[in-house]
Amino acid sequence: MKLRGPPMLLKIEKRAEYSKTMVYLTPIIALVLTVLSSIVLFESLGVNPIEALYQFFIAPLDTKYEFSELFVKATPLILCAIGLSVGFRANVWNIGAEGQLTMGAIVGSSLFIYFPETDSIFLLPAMIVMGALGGAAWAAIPAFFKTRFNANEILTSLMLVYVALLILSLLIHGPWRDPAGFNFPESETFSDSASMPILISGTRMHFGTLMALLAVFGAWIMMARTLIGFQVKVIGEAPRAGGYAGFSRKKIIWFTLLFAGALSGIAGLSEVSGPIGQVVPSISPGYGFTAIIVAFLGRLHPVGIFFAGLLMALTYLGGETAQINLGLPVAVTGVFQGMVLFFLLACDVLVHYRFRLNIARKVTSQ
Amino acid sequence: EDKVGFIYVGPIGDHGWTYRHELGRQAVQNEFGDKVKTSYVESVKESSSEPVIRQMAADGYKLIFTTSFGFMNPTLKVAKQFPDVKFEHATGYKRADNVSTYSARFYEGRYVVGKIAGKMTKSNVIGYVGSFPIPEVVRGINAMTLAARSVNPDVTVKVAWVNTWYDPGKEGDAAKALIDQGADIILQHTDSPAPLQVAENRGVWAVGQASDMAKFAPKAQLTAIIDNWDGYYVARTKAALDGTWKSEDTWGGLKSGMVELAPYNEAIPADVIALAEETRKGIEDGSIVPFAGPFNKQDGSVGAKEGEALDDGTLLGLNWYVEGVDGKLPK
Amino acid sequence: MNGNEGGTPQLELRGITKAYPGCLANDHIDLKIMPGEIHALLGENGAGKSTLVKTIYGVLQADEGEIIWAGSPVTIPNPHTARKIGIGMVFQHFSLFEAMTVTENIALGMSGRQDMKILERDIIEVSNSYGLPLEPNRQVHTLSVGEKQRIEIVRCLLQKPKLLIMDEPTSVLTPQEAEKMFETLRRLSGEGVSILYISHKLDEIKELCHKATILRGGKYISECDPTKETAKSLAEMMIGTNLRAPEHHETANGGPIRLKVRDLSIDADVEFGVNLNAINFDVRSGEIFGIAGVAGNGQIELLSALSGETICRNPDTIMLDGKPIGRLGPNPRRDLGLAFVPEDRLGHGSVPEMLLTENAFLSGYSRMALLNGGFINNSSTAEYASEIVKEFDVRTPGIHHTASSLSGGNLQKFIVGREVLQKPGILIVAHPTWGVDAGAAAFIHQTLIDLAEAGAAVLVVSQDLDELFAISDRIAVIAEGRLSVGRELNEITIEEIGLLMGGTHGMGETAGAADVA
Amino acid sequence: MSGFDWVVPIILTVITAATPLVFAGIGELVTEKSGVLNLGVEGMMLVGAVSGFITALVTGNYFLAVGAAALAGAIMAFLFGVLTLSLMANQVATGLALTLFGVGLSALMGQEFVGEPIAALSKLNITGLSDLPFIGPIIFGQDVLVYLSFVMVALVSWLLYKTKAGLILRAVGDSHDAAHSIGYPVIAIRYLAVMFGGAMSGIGGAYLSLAYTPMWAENMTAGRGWIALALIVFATWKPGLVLVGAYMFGGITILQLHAQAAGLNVPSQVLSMLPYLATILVLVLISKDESRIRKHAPACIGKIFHPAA
Ligand SMILES: Nc1ncnc2c1ncn2[C@@H]1O[C@H](COP(=O)(O)OP(=O)(O)OP(=O)(O)O)[C@@H](O)[C@H]1O
Ligand SMILES: Nc1ncnc2c1ncn2[C@@H]1O[C@H](COP(=O)(O)OP(=O)(O)OP(=O)(O)O)[C@@H](O)[C@H]1O
Ligand SMILES: [Mg+2]
Ligand SMILES: [Mg+2]
Repeated sequence: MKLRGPPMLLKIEKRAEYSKTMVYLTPIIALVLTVLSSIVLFESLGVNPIEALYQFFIAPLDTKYEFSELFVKATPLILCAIGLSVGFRANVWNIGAEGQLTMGAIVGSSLFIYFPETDSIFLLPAMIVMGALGGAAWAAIPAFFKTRFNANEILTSLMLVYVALLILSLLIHGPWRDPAGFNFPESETFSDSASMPILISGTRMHFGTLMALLAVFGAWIMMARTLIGFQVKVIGEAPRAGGYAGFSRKKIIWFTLLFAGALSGIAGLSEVSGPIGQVVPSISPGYGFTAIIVAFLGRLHPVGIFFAGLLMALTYLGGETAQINLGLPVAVTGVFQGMVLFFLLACDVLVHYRFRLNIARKVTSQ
Repeated sequence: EDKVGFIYVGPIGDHGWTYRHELGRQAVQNEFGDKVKTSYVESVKESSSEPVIRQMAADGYKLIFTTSFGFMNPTLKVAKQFPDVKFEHATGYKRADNVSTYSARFYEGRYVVGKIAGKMTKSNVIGYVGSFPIPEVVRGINAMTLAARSVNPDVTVKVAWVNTWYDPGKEGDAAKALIDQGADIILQHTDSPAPLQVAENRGVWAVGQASDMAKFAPKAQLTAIIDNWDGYYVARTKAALDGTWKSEDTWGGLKSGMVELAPYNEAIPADVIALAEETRKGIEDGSIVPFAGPFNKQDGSVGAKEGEALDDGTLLGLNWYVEGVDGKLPK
Repeated sequence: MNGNEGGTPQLELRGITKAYPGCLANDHIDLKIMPGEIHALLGENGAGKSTLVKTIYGVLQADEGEIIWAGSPVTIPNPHTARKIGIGMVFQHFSLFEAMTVTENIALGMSGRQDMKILERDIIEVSNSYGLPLEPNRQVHTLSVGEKQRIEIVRCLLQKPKLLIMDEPTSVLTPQEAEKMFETLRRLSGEGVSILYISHKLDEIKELCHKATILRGGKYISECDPTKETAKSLAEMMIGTNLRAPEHHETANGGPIRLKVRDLSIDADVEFGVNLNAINFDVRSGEIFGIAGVAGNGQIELLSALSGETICRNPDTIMLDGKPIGRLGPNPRRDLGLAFVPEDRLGHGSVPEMLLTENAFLSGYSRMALLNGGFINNSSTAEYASEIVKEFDVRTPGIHHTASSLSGGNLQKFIVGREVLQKPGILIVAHPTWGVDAGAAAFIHQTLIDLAEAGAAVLVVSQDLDELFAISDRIAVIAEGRLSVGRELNEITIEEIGLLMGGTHGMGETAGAADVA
Repeated sequence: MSGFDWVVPIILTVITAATPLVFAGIGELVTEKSGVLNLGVEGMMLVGAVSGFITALVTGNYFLAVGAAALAGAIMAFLFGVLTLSLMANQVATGLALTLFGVGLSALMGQEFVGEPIAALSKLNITGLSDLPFIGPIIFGQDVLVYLSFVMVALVSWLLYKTKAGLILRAVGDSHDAAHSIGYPVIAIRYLAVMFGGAMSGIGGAYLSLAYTPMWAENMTAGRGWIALALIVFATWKPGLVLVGAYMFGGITILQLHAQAAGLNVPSQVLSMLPYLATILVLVLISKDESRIRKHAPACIGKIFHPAA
């Protein structure tokens, strides 16, 4: 009788140390897999796959303007995802960035709405600060409920998204309407001093993108080199060890939620005083939720999030381009995006694990 | 080959607003065949519409229809950068040399429906499922109420706002709540046929929205107010191709065919149908003006005096209820 | 019973080999256990003992080799099969479900369906008859480590196994409990049950086992009769070198009081936690003060009150070098010179998935000045970690490996080293050598003694009485949240302490404030 | 109208509003109890909704339709399982990607079927019983899926707390390492739990497209999957409370519409906030008892399991 291993041919084995090569290689493997299966997907939809892939990945970037749009789209995603990722590292499951973004936009714009005549260079900075405060205040609610009443932040932060959207609706269908706007649900368009400066003329790339880059860089330093970043990681990995080291879990819950709220709030404010230019009933097409994917796709690392944000933005832009030029319905974008994400997530396994064929194993017989 | 583009706010599968614009696009494609290429982008959120519009403009599209109020400022911004491209913005009020606006006087249809509803209701309660409290929707509620009360002064109108254009479940629930509160006719200014299905189920009347929804409520649908953009889209495309396109504001109604009524339910008594037809014709020939005085606002103050009517500017920004509507308009 | 040398072995292993990525944990290991034999498996931390027994129990699959059960070759693909053929196992790391009751946990470890009512009765019966009391309806997370271990043992006993594997079962039992368990094991052995027994307590092995197999570095080294060996010779076979017993230092009663605890009472904040009741004691400079006690008698609460993870109501309750610290958190206390080695190495004393450098930073950043204007000073942190690894002989491929990659003994050395290198005025250590092999244990003991001799006060909380007697100057016993008066080593015997631990009252008086002052 | 007549229709409405939440919630509860967090509920519901609708339209057989919805949901969940259980991908991200994918896939599948009406799933009609005042329509006048939703809650409750299989499932969610070391096939059990969750989400979606509003329209779940997910947290992972939560949420949603229709002088947005605010409030009130949450919340939720051998 022989002793044998489990009857699996392919074994997944944990690597002793994660593979640095695979960190960079997996996105490429995922891309190859995407291309291969796109051929199947698009062929079956009767679309030339090469053409489709071109429309998804290349066409959206072929002019300076379009390239800048990538950053415009990625800016709120990156801002929110950076904030969320810090919380996720600490096991704080804030999924309400969309609400915090909305609140940031509301509170930040209130300065312009109530003082539209202001023509000060301090208006925009003040709005940004207010936006950050608004987002942070909204995130403070789950933080308070969690630290004080032990209420799960997943639920509270999610529910508050809907509440924030309704508050926006209340304001924009009521007191915040443009007095000259025939009671349509839109605010006055922002004055120049309330608008984000444009970074490259002729494009819509705005100051918010710089803030996103700053957030990436700042979060990177914070997580890698500062005590608070270290505390976040310890509380996330082993809360008791955190207690042992004298780190307060409650403080970290507050910190991560406020941090994410502030960044999401800035994202919201940058949208209204940047590309949108006024308060409208729907400020975000779901950036706060998509940012959750971005955060994980970036492996919760600021630099990873930066690239993940760009990639995610690209698939949205590509979807629009493919609609215009190939008549592919938006549904295909969803399927395609899902597929790209599946491959990226699946290939991540290679960073920490390796596949091994099980057949080559020698067995002794009696 | 000239290119004509359409930007939609919802999915073409919404069976409501966007679906009707998509039919309009198809009409253009059928009309001009190989001469034009039409494309669309669906589910474009207002806040991120500018680059989509811009992309079409940059791609050499000759004419671009942007079919949601929220696309107004983005359209104007892009139009400024592409003076050679012609834009058509639906339901807005800002124009430019290369930006026309167009909308439909759906309230005319609702006025006709109001006459039917006023006659048909037994409970004297009409339910109205509202999406968002914007002038467009408020116009519809008011027109319907004025008409219903002109034939039946006892009518009151109850409104339930669902704060969404499109959530079949919630729209249906709102219809149920209205029926439970005594409404025996359901109107809606949301996009799905769910309220009609509820009406069918509960044995009350209802009025279709955007499309003929009789399939969903063969017994309950009294008629439907149909958005029909086909003619307008074909005409504007033709003008753009001819070089006769000019920036203008079009507010089409029953007369222009932009607003149509679906075939009347057979269960409606002949005299009521006659009344409805009479109203429709009156509106078409101008002898009947829905918002003609005298009528009061909800708070009892004068809405319009005898011999006067609300002008288009007032209608555009309408933000008060007329007498007969229950509840307060959210502000 | 162990006389049937010529019969069929209950279990025979031939050439069992098991490799983990980057580590050959078992390298062609042979083993034979006769029916009724109590067979010890000895080896240093990481020698491959657990790996081998997990293979027998079907948790792991060997890469090579054969298992022969009662004369016929078998494949054991999973624990269900193992249980079905009559193998039971008590795990070193508990395989328990924290959110479930004792009964549910036991049901899960048994094959087939169980009637919960009948099972509950059986549990009470078996646990009483073997002296391992359990409350069937308690939730596991409310239990002490010792009680958790009892669940594992009872779970096995209920299945009436032919081979019982015990991976370090006594490390958390009182001497009396351990003795009681030995009786049980001898009884089982008399009934023909084979027992494969893993322990680092060599005296225990000598007392209990008929045979011993020694592993080193994953390889089979030898088989011997432990009754004919000394603990020292066994240890040397395991390590392959000579072992030096810790040198007991001069009793240093004369030193000044560094830690003073007065009337420390704390209500447990978790369900089934133990309330501390007016605890009083002093620890002087230069002495090692031992607190003995069965797990779950208030040690957790006491330790967390001392470390600052629980804050006292009154600052004067705990005085460190004359300063009231009762209301300070762990960091300010550490700054004042109080260092702490918790019981649980992985997850409390260290962050398992963080690197050794980061784990060095964890408790050392303030005293070792590893922060530079709010930023982590990577080079001095790495220096500090390297120093720990070097000074304390931590076996690791490097400081940029995770804590979880270290074996238990090595991680313990790292944590003790991390605290000792901070030159604490007082070091509080919980279970310093739990599950640590003899070599590492000796090293840690010596370290504690050296620290005390250098003038620090050392407080050791342990339930290993051999350990406490080997290193302490004075010993007190904690039972049900009360602490007895500390006694000089020569005033008290192991038996007396054991009885106190078992909760026999009247033997010793609880220490009042007056007794220690 | 006399006495309590007005209550009955409200209750009937609440039942239909709550039923899809009950299905999706109870399925996801089983998934989470096994230690897996699948945030793809919305996507699975949509694919279930469209599959059920197409089957009903093509075959006219509603049992087949419900079966197809369950199968479709389970297939989606299987996909999730392959990624998260076999390939150990991050569960949160995979779940969100599954929702993106499901929204797109359902729209693609349903393209041809927009605007096609079907008959609503028929309601039980027992002569005599269903006509009883008050309880008649409520207890004896529902469609079969409403009864099934109650049966599922009871079944899951019984399974989890009264059977060995349920004990094993909870054990796997509590500590996958311990479960593995005493010999339970953790991955296989989780696959089953995840697919059960998918099947239930599928049926929840089909309830919308077959009974609630019998039609197919893109994105017709309109966020109900998210509410279902939130309800599980709200219910502190107890099956009975999922039911309570779904009915509370549905109830407040309906009542606020009634309040509006009755002309209550409060902005509709404020009324629309009520279900969300009430859910938070109740969660806060019940969360103080930490030990109860600890007892029911699966400790391994969202964590990756990789057997050491
Ligand atoms: N899951 C694993 N992956 C990789 N290596 C492992 C794993 N488990 C154990 N090892 C390694 O295999 C070797 C043998 O480990 P094992 O647990 O069998 O030792 P042991 O003799 O039981 O030690 P101890 O006395 O500390 O319990 C060690 O070097 C250990 O680091
Ligand atoms: N009461 C039960 N109800 C439903 N399924 C059960 C029940 N008990 C066990 N099972 C199923 O059987 C599988 C094996 O469990 P169990 O430990 O009881 O069996 P075993 O030890 O392999 O076999 P045997 O019962 O023959 O000893 C479990 O994964 C579970 O799915
Ligand atoms: Mg071991
Ligand atoms: Mg069994």
